[in-house]
Amino acid sequence: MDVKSLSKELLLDMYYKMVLIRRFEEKLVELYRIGKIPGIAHGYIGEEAVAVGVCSALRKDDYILSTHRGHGHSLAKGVDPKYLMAELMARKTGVCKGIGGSMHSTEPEVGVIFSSAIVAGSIPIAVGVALAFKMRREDRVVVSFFGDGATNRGTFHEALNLASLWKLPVVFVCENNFYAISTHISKSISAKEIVDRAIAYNMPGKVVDGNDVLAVYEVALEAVERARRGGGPTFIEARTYRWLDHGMYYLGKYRPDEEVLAWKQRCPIKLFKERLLREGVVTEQELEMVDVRVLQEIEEAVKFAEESEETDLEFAKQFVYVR
Amino acid sequence: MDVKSLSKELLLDMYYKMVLIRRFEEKLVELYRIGKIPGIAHGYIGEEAVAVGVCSALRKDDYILSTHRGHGHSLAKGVDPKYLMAELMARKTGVCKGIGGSMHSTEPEVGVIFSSAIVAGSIPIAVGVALAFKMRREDRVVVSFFGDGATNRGTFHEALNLASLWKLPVVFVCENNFYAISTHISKSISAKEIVDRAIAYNMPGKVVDGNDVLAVYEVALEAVERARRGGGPTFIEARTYRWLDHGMYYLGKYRPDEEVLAWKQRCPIKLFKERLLREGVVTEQELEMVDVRVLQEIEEAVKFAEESEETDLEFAKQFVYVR
Amino acid sequence: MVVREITYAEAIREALREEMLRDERVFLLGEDIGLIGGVFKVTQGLYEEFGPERVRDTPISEEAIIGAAIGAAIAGMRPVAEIMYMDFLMCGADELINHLPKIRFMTGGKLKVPAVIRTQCAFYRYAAAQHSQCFPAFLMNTPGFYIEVPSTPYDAKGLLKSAIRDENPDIFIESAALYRVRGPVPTEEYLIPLGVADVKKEGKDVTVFAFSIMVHVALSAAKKLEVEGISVEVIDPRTLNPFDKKTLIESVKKTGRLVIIEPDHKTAGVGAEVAAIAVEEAYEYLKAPVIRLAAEDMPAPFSPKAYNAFLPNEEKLINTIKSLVKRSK
Amino acid sequence: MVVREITYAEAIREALREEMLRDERVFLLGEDIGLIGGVFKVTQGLYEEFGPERVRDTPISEEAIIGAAIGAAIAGMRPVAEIMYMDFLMCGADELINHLPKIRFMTGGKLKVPAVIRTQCAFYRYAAAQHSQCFPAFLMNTPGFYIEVPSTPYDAKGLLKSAIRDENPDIFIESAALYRVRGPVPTEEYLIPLGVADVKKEGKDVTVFAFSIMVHVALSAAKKLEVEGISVEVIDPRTLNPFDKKTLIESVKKTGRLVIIEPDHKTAGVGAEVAAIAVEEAYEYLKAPVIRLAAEDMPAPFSPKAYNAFLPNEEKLINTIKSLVKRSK
Ligand SMILES: Cc1ncc(C[n+]2csc(CCOP(=O)(O)OP(=O)(O)O)c2C)c(N)n1
Ligand SMILES: Cc1ncc(C[n+]2csc(CCOP(=O)(O)OP(=O)(O)O)c2C)c(N)n1
Ligand SMILES: [Mg+2]
Ligand SMILES: [Mg+2]
Repeated sequence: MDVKSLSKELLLDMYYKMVLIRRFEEKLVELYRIGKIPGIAHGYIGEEAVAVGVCSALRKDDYILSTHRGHGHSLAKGVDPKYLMAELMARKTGVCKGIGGSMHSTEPEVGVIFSSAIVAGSIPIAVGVALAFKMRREDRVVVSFFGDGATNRGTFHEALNLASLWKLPVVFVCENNFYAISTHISKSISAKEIVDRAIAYNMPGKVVDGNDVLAVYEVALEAVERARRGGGPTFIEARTYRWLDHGMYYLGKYRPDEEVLAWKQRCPIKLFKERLLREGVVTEQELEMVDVRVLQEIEEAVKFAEESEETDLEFAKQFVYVR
Repeated sequence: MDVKSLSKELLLDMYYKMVLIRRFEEKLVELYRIGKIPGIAHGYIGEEAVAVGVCSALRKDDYILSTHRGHGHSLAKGVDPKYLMAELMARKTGVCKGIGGSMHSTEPEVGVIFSSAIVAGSIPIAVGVALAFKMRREDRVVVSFFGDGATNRGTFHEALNLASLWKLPVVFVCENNFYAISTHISKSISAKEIVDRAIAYNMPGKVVDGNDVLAVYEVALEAVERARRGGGPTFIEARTYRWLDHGMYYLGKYRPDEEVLAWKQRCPIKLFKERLLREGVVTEQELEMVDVRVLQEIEEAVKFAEESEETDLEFAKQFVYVR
Repeated sequence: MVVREITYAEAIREALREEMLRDERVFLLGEDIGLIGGVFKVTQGLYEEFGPERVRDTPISEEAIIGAAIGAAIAGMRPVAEIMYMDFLMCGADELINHLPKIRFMTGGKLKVPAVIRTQCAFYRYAAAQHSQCFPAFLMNTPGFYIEVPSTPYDAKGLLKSAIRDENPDIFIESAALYRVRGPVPTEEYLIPLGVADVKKEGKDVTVFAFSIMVHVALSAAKKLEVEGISVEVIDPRTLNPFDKKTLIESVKKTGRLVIIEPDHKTAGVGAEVAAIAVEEAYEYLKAPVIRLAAEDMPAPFSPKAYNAFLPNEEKLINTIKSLVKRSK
Repeated sequence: MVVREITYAEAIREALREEMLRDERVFLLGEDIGLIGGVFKVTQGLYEEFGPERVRDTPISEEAIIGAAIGAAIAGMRPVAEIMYMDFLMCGADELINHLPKIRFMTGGKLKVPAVIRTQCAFYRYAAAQHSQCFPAFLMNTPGFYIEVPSTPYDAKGLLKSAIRDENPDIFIESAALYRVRGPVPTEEYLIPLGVADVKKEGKDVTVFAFSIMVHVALSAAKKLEVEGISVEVIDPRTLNPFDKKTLIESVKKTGRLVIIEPDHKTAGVGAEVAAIAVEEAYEYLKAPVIRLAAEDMPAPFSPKAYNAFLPNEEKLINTIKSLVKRSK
C-alpha cells in the first residue's frame, strides 16, 4: 500500500489508535496487578495493527463484533477509553454499565455492537446483523473478529456457510496469533493454513501480515468494499502475536522465548512509526504529540472510572428484561 | 474397478445386500402404510450401492456409525433383517429392544455400533471410537455415514478437524443425495462441491458415483486401507439419490419429476446386475436365487417381528442406568 | 366478534402472517419452512405470499439459525426462527442459552433482542429419545427470555402475536400433537398478555396445574370427576416466564389441594417449581401434599406401548385426584 | 489411616492420577489440560507423567470433546473430559444432552457409556454472565447420567474415583472457588458411593440442604447459630443423581424445617426439586414452609459488588433460619 495515497489525517489516526490501545492495555496490566480490575481480562498488546487496520476501513455506521480479547477492537472503532475503563472497573458509567466487564463491550453509536466471551460465539450473531443490513437494503458492513482457536468451533463453520450462502455483507477477520491459550495451532487446526478453511465456504480468503497496519488496511478495504457492493463475505487471516500471557494470570510456559522475542522485534507500532518517518509523511513531533495526547486520555479514563459509582445488584437488575 | 479381480462370492454378496436393502425398504413402506410401523422412518431405496460398497470394504470387527436413514447401513454391515424389522415394530427382540426404533440401530457383534437421529450427531462419536482403536493399537477402522445436509452442522466441522489432527482411523462417507428433506444443496451448502470441505481439514477427499457399487467399493477400500495403516481419515462424497420421500409422509413437491426419473433410470441394482451379467461373472439364475432368498428372508423377518412381544415401559426402564 | 374453529397449526400460521403483514421487520427462518411450508406444515403458504427473503429456508445449522436470529434482532429486525424439534435446541444451545437471554443484560440494556424461537415437543409421535424431549424447566431456570406453552389455538395465536411484538426474546413451545386440534379463534385481532395464566376451568376442590398438551388431559379428567362430585379447577399458566404466581396461589388457597400434570420429566421439572411456589406461598392453605404427575425419569422409549405409559395420562390423574380428595377430606 | 490436608484441586488430581495408574483405559482430554496442566492447574503434572496420548490437549471444540469421549467410552475406554467452564457445556449440548445420557437406553442396554465430563462453576470469579453459570437442575432433569457436586477435597477425590469406575456417564461439577481450599484426605485409597448424601453436621432444629460451595456457607452459619441455641443439620447430597432422598427426608422428619441454599438460580433450580420432594414425602412433618435461598433470577453481573449480592450468603441464611425457627416455634 502506498502511504502517500492516504491522507495524513488517516495515518495519524491509525497511529493514534494503535498507541491508544497499547497504553490502555499497559494501564490495564498495571491496574490489574494492584487489584483495581476484577475478573478476567485479556490484553491486545502486539496485535494493534489488526484492529486498527480493519476498523480504519470501516464507516462509523458499520458494525463490528468482538471477542474476549476485545479492548483493541473497541478502541479502534472509536469507543471512548473512559467508558471502557469504567467497564473494566465495574462502574455504572461503563460501556455495559459495569455488568458486562472486560469481555462484553458495546457502543452501537460508534459501531461496536456486541462482544462475546464465548469463543466464536459472536460469529453467527455477526451474520445475523449482516442479514438485517441486507434485508433492509442498507449498504452497511459487518466485521466479525475472532481468533485462530475460534476456527475450530462448529459455530464458526455454520456461520461462515450461512454468510456465504446468503451473500451477506460481512468480513470475517481471523486474528491468528498462533495460540489459543496454551495450544499452538499445530495442535488444534488440521488445515494446512487457516485461510484454507475459506474454500469450504467458497469464500475469498486472504492472508495478511497482521503486524503491518497498512497491509491489513488494504485487504480489509477490499473486503469491505466487496461486501458493501453486495459481493458477499471475505475471510481474512491476519497473522500476529500477543505479547502478554493469555489473560492476566501466568499460565506457564508454552511459547519459546525466541519466538516471543522475534515477534516483539516486529512491533506493529514501531514498524508503522518507522515507515511513516521514513516516507516523510509525518514528523517525529507530530507523533510525539499523539503520544502525549494518549497518555492524557488514559489518565483521564482512569480518573473517570475511579470517580464513577460501582454497579450494584439493584441497578443491574433492571436490565434483565424490557418491561 | 475390474470385476474379474473380485471373488464371485464377494460380488454375489454385494448383490444380495443391495437386493436385501431394497426389499426390506419396500416392505417397510408397505407395513408403514397399514399402520404396523409407528414413529418416524426413512427409506434407503436408491442409495443401496453406497452402504454396500463401503461396508464390503470393511472387516466384521470394523465399526460403522449411522444416521436417521440407517437401515441400509445396518443390513450392509450384516445385521439380521429380522432383528431390524422387530425394532421397527417396537418389539423386545429388536436390535435396540424396541426402545430405539428406526433411527437407532446397533449390533456391535457385526460392527454396527451406533446410529444417531440427530443429523451429524454420530460423527464426533465415530471419531471417539476411532480414538479408542488407535489408543489400543488395534488395526480396526471406523466408518461414519452422514448426508449432505449434515455437512452444514458445526459438529461435522469439529469432528473432522479432530480426526485429521489426531490421524484417526476413520472414513467419513457423505451420502450426497442432493437434498436434506426439501432443501437442495444449492440452498444449504456454500462450498463449490461438498468434497471441497475436506481441504479445510487437510484430508484427502474423493467424489464417487454412489450408484456404482464397485466404484464405491474401490474408493472405500483405498480409504479403509489408508486408515488401517495409520494414514488417517479420508472424506468420501458419494453422489446418489433417494427414490422415496424424505420419510414416510409426503411433504410436498420439491424435486423435478425429470430429476427423479433420471436417477431411477440409474438404479444401482440394475446397473450392477447388468454389469455382472455383461461381464459374465455370474448367471441370471444365480442372481434369481439371491432374489428368492431375499424375499424369503424378508417374510421371515416380518413373521419374527410380529410374533415377538411388544416392548413395554417396565421392560424399557431397566436400560436407563447400569446398576 | 366472529369466531371460527381453526386448528392450532392454522392459528400459529395466522399469527405469523398477520404480524408479517403488520410489521415488515418480521421474517421467518428455519429448516424446510419455506418451499414445503415446514415439516409440520405450520408455515404453509407463507413462502408463496412473502417470498424467500422473508421466509428463509436454512441449512441444518441450529446454532447459526439461533445466532442469526439474535444478530438480526439486535440490528432491529423481528426474526421468528423455527427449530424443528425441541431436542434440536440443544444443537444451538450456546446461542440459545449463553447468548439469547443474556445479551440485553450484558450490554447494560443497550441492546434488545426481540427474537422468537418457535419449536415443538413431539408428544405421541413415537420418535424415540432424541425427538421427544421437553425441557421447559431448563428454560425457566435460565433468566432472560420469555417462554410460551400454548395449549389451544386461541392461546397459540394470541401468545405468538404478543411474543413477536414483545421486546424480549421468546421461546415459543408448541405441541406437535396439537397441530390438528381445532378450537375457537376470533377473526378479529387480539393479543394475549404474556405472564397471565388462564383458568381453563373453575372448580373448588382441587387445583390442577397443567400446560401445553396436558391441559387437555386435565380438562377431560375434570369433566369426568365433575360427574363424581369432585370439582376441579384447571390452571393453564400459558407462559412459564413470566410466571403468573398469583393465579396459581389464589387457586391453591381456594382449593387447598394441588396436583400438577406435566409432560416433562418429573425430577427437576416444571412441577418441582410449581410445588415449591405453592409451599412457599400457600403453605398454610394446603390440606394435602402437592402431587406431581410427570413423564418418567427416563429418556422417551420408541415403543408406543411403552411411550404411552411413560407420559402421565387421564386415568392416573383421575385416580390421583380421587385419592387426594379422600385422604384430605 | 494417614490423613493429610490437601486442596480440592489436589484431591481431584490425585483421583485422576490413581485411576490412570490403576486402569490404562482411563485417559483425559480437554482444552489446555496437558502442556500447562489446565487453566485452573487441576491436571498439572499429569501430562509429564502420562504423556500426550493419555492427557490430550484438544482444540476449542466442546461438541467434539464430548462426542469423542462418548465414542471412546462406547468402544471400551474410560475417558475423562474437561470442559473449562460449565457455561461451555452448552457449546457441546447436543452431545451432552441428546447423546451422552441416552445412548445406553436407546440401544436397549447394548452399549455402556462410562465417560466422565468434568467441569466447574466459576463462583466468585467475577467473570460475568457467560462464565458464571451453574445449571445442575437441568442435568437432574435429564435422565441418564450421574451428577456429582463435591464440596470438600475428601468428597471430590472419593466421588471422582467412583465416577470414573462407574459404568454410567457422569457429570462431575467442581467449584473453582474451592480449588485452593484444603481439607483432610486419607493417603489410603477410598471410594465414596454415588447416591449417598453426607450429613455434614448433625442438628435437630432445622435442616439446611446445601451443595458444592454452599455447604461451606451452611456450615459456617450453623456454627454461628449453634452459639445462639439453634441446632442446624447440614445435608450435602454429594450427588444430585442418584439423589439420596432418604437422608433428606429423615432429616426433615426430625427437624420439621427445611432451608435450601443453592448457588444456581432460584426458579426451577435444584432447590425446587428438593422442596417438592420434602412436601411429597414429609408433608406431615413440616412445621413451616420450605425456604429457598438461591442466586437471583438474572444472569450473573460482572461487578463484584453486584455479584456478591447476587449469590445467597451466610447472613441471609442466618436470618432466614432465625425467623423460620421463631415463626414455627
Ligand atoms: C467455547 C469456549 N471454549 C473455551 C473458552 C475458554 N477460552 C477463552 S479464550 C480461549 C482461547 C481463544 O483462542 P483464540 O480464538 O485463538 O483467541 P486468542 O485468545 O488467541 O485471541 C479459550 C479456550 C471459551 N471462552 N469459550
Ligand atoms: C440437528 C438436526 N436438525 C434437524 C433434524 C431433522 N432432520 C432429520 S433428517 C434431516 C435431513 C438430513 O439431510 P441429509 O443429512 O442430507 O440426510 P438425508 O436425509 O438426505 O439422507 C433433517 C433436517 C435432525 N434430525 N437433526
Ligand atoms: Mg489465538
Ligand atoms: Mg441428503
